[in-house]
Amino acid sequence: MDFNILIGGPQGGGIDTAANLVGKAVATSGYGVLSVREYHSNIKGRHSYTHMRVMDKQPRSLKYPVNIFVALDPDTIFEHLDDVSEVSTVLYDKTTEDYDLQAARMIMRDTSAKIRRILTENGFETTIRGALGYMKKRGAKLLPIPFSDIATEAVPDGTPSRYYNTIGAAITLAIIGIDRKFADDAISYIFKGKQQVVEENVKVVDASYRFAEDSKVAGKTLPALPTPRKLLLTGNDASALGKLLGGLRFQTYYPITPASDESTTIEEHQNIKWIGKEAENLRKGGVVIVQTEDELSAINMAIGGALTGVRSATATSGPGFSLMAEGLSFAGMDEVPLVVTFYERGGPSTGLPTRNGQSDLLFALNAGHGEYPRIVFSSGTVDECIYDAAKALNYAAKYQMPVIHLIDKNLANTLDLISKVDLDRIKIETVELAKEGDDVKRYDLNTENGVSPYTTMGRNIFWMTGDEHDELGHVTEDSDIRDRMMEKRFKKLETADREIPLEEKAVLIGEKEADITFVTWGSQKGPILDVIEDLKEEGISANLLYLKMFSPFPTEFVKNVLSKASLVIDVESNYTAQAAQMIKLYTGIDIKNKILKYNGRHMTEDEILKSAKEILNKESLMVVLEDGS
Amino acid sequence: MDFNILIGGPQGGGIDTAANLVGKAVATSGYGVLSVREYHSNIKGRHSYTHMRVMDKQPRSLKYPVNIFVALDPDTIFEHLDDVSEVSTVLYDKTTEDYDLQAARMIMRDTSAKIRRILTENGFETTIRGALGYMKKRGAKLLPIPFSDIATEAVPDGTPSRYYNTIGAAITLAIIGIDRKFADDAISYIFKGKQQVVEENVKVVDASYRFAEDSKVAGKTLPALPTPRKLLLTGNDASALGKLLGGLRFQTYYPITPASDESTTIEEHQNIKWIGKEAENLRKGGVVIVQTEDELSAINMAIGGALTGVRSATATSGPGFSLMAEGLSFAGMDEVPLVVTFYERGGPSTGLPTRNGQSDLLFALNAGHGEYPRIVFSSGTVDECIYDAAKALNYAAKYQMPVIHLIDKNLANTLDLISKVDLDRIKIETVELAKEGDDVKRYDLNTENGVSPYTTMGRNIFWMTGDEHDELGHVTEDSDIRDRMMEKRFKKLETADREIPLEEKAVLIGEKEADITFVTWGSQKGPILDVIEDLKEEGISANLLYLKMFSPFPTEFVKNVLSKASLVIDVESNYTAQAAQMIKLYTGIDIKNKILKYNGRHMTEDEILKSAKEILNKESLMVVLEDGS
Amino acid sequence: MVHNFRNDITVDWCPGCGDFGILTALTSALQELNLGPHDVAVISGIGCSGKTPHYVNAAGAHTLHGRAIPVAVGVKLTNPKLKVIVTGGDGDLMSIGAGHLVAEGRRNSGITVLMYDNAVYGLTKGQAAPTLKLGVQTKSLARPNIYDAINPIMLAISTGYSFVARGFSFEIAHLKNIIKQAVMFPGSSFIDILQPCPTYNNINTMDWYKKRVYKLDDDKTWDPVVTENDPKAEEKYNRAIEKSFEWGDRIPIGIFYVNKKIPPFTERLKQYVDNYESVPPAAQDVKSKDGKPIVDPFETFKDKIIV
Amino acid sequence: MVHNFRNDITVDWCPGCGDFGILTALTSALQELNLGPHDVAVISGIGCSGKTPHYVNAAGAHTLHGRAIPVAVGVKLTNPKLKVIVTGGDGDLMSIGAGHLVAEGRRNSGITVLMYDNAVYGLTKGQAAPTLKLGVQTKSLARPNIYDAINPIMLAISTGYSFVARGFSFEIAHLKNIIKQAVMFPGSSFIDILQPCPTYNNINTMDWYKKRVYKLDDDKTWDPVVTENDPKAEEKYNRAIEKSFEWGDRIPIGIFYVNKKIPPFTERLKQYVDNYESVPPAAQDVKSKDGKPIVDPFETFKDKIIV
Ligand SMILES: Cc1ncc(C[n+]2csc(CCOP(=O)(O)OP(=O)(O)O)c2C)c(N)n1
Ligand SMILES: Cc1ncc(C[n+]2csc(CCOP(=O)(O)OP(=O)(O)O)c2C)c(N)n1
Ligand code: SF4
Ligand code: SF4
Ligand SMILES: [Mg+2]
Ligand SMILES: [Mg+2]
Repeated sequence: MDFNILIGGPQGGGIDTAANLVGKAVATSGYGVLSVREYHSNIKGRHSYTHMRVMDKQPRSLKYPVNIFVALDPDTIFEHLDDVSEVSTVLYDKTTEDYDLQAARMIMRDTSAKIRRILTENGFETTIRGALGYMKKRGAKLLPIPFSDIATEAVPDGTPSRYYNTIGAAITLAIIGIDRKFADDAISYIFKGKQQVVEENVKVVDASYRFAEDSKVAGKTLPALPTPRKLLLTGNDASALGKLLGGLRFQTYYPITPASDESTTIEEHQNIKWIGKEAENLRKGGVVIVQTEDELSAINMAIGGALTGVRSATATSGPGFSLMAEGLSFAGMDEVPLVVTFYERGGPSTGLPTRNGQSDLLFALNAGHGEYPRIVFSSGTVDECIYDAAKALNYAAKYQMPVIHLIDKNLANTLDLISKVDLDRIKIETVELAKEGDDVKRYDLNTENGVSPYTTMGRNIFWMTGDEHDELGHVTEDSDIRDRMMEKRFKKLETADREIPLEEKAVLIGEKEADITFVTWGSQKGPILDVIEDLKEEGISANLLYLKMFSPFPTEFVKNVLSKASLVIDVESNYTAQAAQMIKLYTGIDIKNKILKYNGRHMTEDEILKSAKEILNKESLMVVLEDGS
Repeated sequence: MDFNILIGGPQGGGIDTAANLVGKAVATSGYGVLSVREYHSNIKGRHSYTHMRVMDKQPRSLKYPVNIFVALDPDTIFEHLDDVSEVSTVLYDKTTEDYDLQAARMIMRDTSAKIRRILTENGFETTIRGALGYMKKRGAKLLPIPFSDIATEAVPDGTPSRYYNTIGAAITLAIIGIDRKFADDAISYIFKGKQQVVEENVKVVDASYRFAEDSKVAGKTLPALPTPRKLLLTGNDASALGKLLGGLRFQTYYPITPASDESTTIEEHQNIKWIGKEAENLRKGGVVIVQTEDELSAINMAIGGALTGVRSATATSGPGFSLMAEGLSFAGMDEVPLVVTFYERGGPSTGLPTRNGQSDLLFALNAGHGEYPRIVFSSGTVDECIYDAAKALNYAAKYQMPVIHLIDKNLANTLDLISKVDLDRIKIETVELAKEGDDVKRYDLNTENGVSPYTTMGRNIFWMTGDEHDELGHVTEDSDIRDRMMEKRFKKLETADREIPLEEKAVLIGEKEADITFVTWGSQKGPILDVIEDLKEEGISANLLYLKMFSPFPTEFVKNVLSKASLVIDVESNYTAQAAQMIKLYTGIDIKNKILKYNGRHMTEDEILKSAKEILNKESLMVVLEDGS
Repeated sequence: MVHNFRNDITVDWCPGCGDFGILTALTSALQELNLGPHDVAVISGIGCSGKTPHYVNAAGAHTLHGRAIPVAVGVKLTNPKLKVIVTGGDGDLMSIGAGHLVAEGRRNSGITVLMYDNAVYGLTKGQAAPTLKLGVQTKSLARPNIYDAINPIMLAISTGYSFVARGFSFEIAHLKNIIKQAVMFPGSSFIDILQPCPTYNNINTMDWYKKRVYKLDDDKTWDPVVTENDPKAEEKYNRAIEKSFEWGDRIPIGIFYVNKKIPPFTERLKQYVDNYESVPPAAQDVKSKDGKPIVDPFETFKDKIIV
Repeated sequence: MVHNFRNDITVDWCPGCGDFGILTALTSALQELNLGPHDVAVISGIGCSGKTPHYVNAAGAHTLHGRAIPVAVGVKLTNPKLKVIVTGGDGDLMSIGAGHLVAEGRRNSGITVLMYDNAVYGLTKGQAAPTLKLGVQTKSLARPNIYDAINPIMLAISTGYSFVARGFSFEIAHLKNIIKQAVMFPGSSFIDILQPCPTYNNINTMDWYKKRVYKLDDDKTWDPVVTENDPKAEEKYNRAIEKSFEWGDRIPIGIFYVNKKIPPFTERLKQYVDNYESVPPAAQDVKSKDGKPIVDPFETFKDKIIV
């Protein structure tokens, strides 16, 4: 079983609810589901959609063309003309067939022009009818849905359009073959506490399933599989959870897409539930979350939190991170254990604020004036986000330096099922504490590994300054101390490099030897792993050099892997192939073959597969991916 | 003739006046003089000094040990124990011999401990007497100066200590052999408008010269050489001048060392004097300078200025630049012609705010989230600053992108003599203007070179947004337009790379083939050129690959030069050899030999020479320079 | 010919949003002032409010969150003949941009600041903005607002804006009138515009405001204008401050305070910058016909000539 | 044993600088309050004023220009039992840091802000700071100040500080007294401290101030404290504002305004954060004895359990 699904409609039109409904029902019946949300920087009206995949196992990637295409409004059809093919069933509202492209003012002007061109060039009129004709020509099966009738049948006195999302989701579930009772359960879950809404939507589900059966599109009901307890988490949620597990007790933030959902999630769970045995007799309390006046405040307030010994962090995305550069440099200079979760979105500037990007790696590695050590690493799956978020807090504590944890927007907005949170994979690590007493050398130079004993305000007297300082933390301009402090700070990075296990930095996934070696970081991990399987079926062997840490950089390992590889393809969601640049800087190896995408949309299995074959067949050195609406 | 001189005393104690006095008198008598100022981040009391060199020709570098060492206070002697040798004459105040190190509380604790160690280990007491003994042991000639007596003799009712700086400077001039009348002229020049002060100081000069003669240290009076008109400029001044020449009419700034002197200089000269003929019939006016509330405001206000078509800039150093990262990304996205003059000082964080550093190169190259083109280049001498500042404004205008002009603190605070400002080397270049009218495509995609026609507020209707935008400047999330805009913006960088002459990017100075090829950027240029001459005398040939531009990077040229070089030595004032990293990234060439300095003090001819020989003799791959107090 | 200040770009604010009224008031004000297409620049930050410049048929810059004021000041000071209007959110101007708001009071460069006061962060989905009162819980907040509110009128008066007013986005004619006066006023003006956000602010709705707002100048004795040597200057100041606290059953709109005594920054610049009035930076030529510099380096830097 | 809050680090302020008096007032205040060595944290920005923490024998952080307040708030909210004191310059707090100053009024976290008001940027050599009056030319300015001044007392009151006062660095006993009250006050306090800078400010000198300052509480009827249901609340507020404008021949020092009605942020947090009072973040254990997490992931994220 493998269904790729797209559900689209206007922002504010319940797309998320539809996706949740499908996700919940699929998950409870024991199957796997993964989804990504794409939306405009707009509150109401512009086109938004969820791209999902439902499988027997837990999917790792998404794919075009989709099998089930649900258009809750006409714009969705116009926006996705090319996302369907002979494998697709297109669910649309029959009453909108006359709708003209010209009326679709919420479609971006240039997109609209492009749609017009496609339809006209292919001889179709620029209406939904024409668009459906085009889709049909591409092989798609059209399934007109009497949305309004179904809604009215189920809830005679309701506003029909309020149920379109439920109808789309329910018919989707019916096509997949999910037992209706799971759909009903999902409704109760989603609208918990609103009894009337639940009842109405259950009726809508019922009518929708009946419609699917009547139209002969309903799939055979799939057997419910036994399934363990699962969490449905986004990358944002997973990072929030990992932070709590890792001991975070103070987080500051200023609202920004796609970062603030993490902080909101922490806030909603700030009053932690404890593991009875382990937590017994410990001093426990809630997490403090502060919405600050801006990101300058956010980073500096988090630094303040770290000074009292609290595991502190902030989360932001590009524009906010730019404002944090000065604070980061201070944290580097003053050896403050600080975590910044950096959600990358499409830049530069405000850019594509709700779209994907991996264009902040070099900035993260170099942000802030002057030279200071930092740890920069990234996650590639929702599951990784949990453990990485906890690790970030450890790194900060152990090496007393700022840690930047990169999560791309695509991952932040990916909904994944997590069945196991393995607490044995998390150990909360700290460093030696200075002796209590009056004058401690917070910056003791007499260390093997560069890490001086730690202490906190409220415990010891010590000083700090962003100026160069002596061991006590007082300003110094002595040239020798200056040199030794610089050396001490950088020694910590060597220590980190030595101590952090290789698998937390880079992993070679798959066979040691292969026809193609992919290199990537972040959310392309899943799709590439699927591409590797696809290639295998075609008799092509491939493996993946999956990079996680960029500072300290696993130079030897990467050099080793790449110097033995036959064909290396770098896959990134940016314009300048930033990870490849780092590889070149550290290893001297210049990766010529690249698959890049910078239009802000998520990478899919199919487009990577196609491009990899193009490169393998020497049709191209570099492919720029353009899919996604 | 070649005198290296050090004049030291407390901050606020007239060191600058002493340096000016020497400089002015030397310059007017037709000789060359160069000086650098070193000072603490403190207003009054801590140690500060000027390192100068006087030659027949214009010096390019400074050197230790100094020939004339002038201590206006005891701290100066303690601070510079090792900067003298048998070539030195030490001028000091006889009455301070009993002064104990312990009383010198303005010396940084660690420095004090180091001085104590040196004196004690060498068997001297920790007083000025002991310190002088140590200096004598190093071969220095001691010249006790009865500062107070000379002052009282000249100005019986004055406060003696107010004249110590004049005494020190005047005796220095006498030793060099500068005709007294030039010293008198210098006094009139420096204290212009304060008749009584002039008279008193002239008397002090007279008494000092007499003292020098009586003590038999006065040199033979040097003949006055004919000399053209000259400007005495710091790097700050030169950049200010270059900006005015290049058409700057709006500058914003927030006070910060060592950048704000540039803005102050512009402000003092904001009412420009015009070249009669060229400027006739043109619309002319003064320059607007604004001290803003912070650097966020400074960069954004400068952007605002650029939007009305005015050549606009801001100037800052590390901490301020960190705050500008977001604005820079906006300027990159919106193709704003903006110049940021980035004065590098010792980082990270507040770091060594009044000391030298070249540790912001990678940050300048990567500051701001997302990917956008920028020009990053640097100057190495005061003279270059003039033309480069003017060029920066051209680059910004021609390629419609932010331009970062790097000047290190050492250069900013170097006083140099400039005899010629060659206006023929400056051409003010602009780009095509959009037609007047209502809707212009400010971001016209239909260009060969990526540069769309320019226009300004008050002239056309057009829009701008930090979001990705269409040709009119309206927000778009269309994925194709997005791709084309990214490509267009980066195409400008290719255009710049093609059009900017190689000599503005990198120059190979000296023989094509040499035993040593130095690589450097910024203010080490002068010292290295002198080192090359020194080496030549010892039969070692050397040349210099002098880098000016890092984005776009002159890859082919650098690769070409370095791949043919025998022994390459990278010389930089930072910890991580940032220019060498860029060379590796672009050319793949890994420079193993390095001379680095990160203690914040200026590099001198002697220490580079010594280290280069060490490397040549294979005693070391990397030398960290530690000179300077 | 009268220039039409509305263009035909799709407006993507939510149905019922107060921003529409502000847009109408602004564009009709500019039109009624008979301003030409090249007399105006509209500068915004980021937020729903920040989209405004795109909908106005004049040069417009949609800049960074919080930074509209500095950009606007740069435009104004280099080309002082332009009418420069800032359209910003309450988060944009009073949270992340508060430092600039304060500084601009001191500077008083002659820009017009329209603050879209919806008490929430619209574009990021309804977090509390600085005008939301302590303890109030709008619908997207997980808990009641934990911050106290700023009194924008008082902040503007106390930091030095010389024209301070409040409008309501559903009193378009009244708001338009205020905007007209503000735009023509030489000093910097600040207008707090009550702007219902039907999507996220379910407390301060259109109806809520409609029941409460009243016009200051309904009271015929209301005179907010302070002139040179005005004996009532202090009284007017204090009264404006006092009025600014009126909130609850009755909410005053109209002009709170106008200070004609204080010269704007552009006036102050004239004293120091040659030809600033007649040839401001934007009107200057910076090169000769053949592209050469026109600045005499030695004459201009005369004080640096050492020989 | 009484803790000595002065240490023996070399102070490198200029002779005659007002900062010395502030340092003495601060350290004696802490001493007289009988605070222990681990009860206090002193946080500063950058400037001459910013050097203060190094001279105080307590945990101290000399942070970034303009950012002392956010750092201090981070310290305070994670460890609310600490007395957290900000020592900042007028440029630091009211120019580059103005946004945080305003926000902290709204937040009212319970920190004490001492503003060293010398009307210049000391450490960068005497540029105009936000308290320098329009048209005044101190000795290092090339021309008279082109900016208008901020009224710090009014700004602090209007943005929500619940304890607002002014001291004079050469009235050490008086200043010490104010600091003692401010430090013990639960809400955030702001003290504008008139601080002569003999090096750069030749206008507002020690003598200039000595001739002008007078104490508010010399007037026995002066009562700046507003309590719950205080019928005179409004009057006291207005009077404080009015007083804040007195400048010239007579300059009031003392406590302008104290608001006991408004709960500090730390109080507000108690409503939402488990055990915030008894076990604030700084007092928490975050791991079991063997270093394992103590958070139950499924129970804590119960709402995200889908199966
Ligand atoms: C530096 C930075 N931080 C955060 C954001 C995210 N952001 C976009 S709009 C907005 C707030 C909008 O609220 P407001 O200013 O009140 O405008 P409104 O949408 O209510 O009109 C925020 C925080 C950003 N764009 N830039
Ligand atoms: C981001 C940043 N910008 C500028 C500076 C330079 N700087 C150091 S101190 C200072 C101003 C000091 O003035 P004030 O805050 O009034 O303190 P004072 O020295 O008068 O006590 C400035 C602008 C800096 N350190 N950081
Ligand atoms: S979110 Fe609120 S402010 Fe934004 S457009 Fe919608 S209604 Fe208007
Ligand atoms: S410059 Fe002014 S404020 Fe700074 S230490 Fe000197 S006198 Fe004090
Ligand atoms: Mg708002
Ligand atoms: Mg100050």
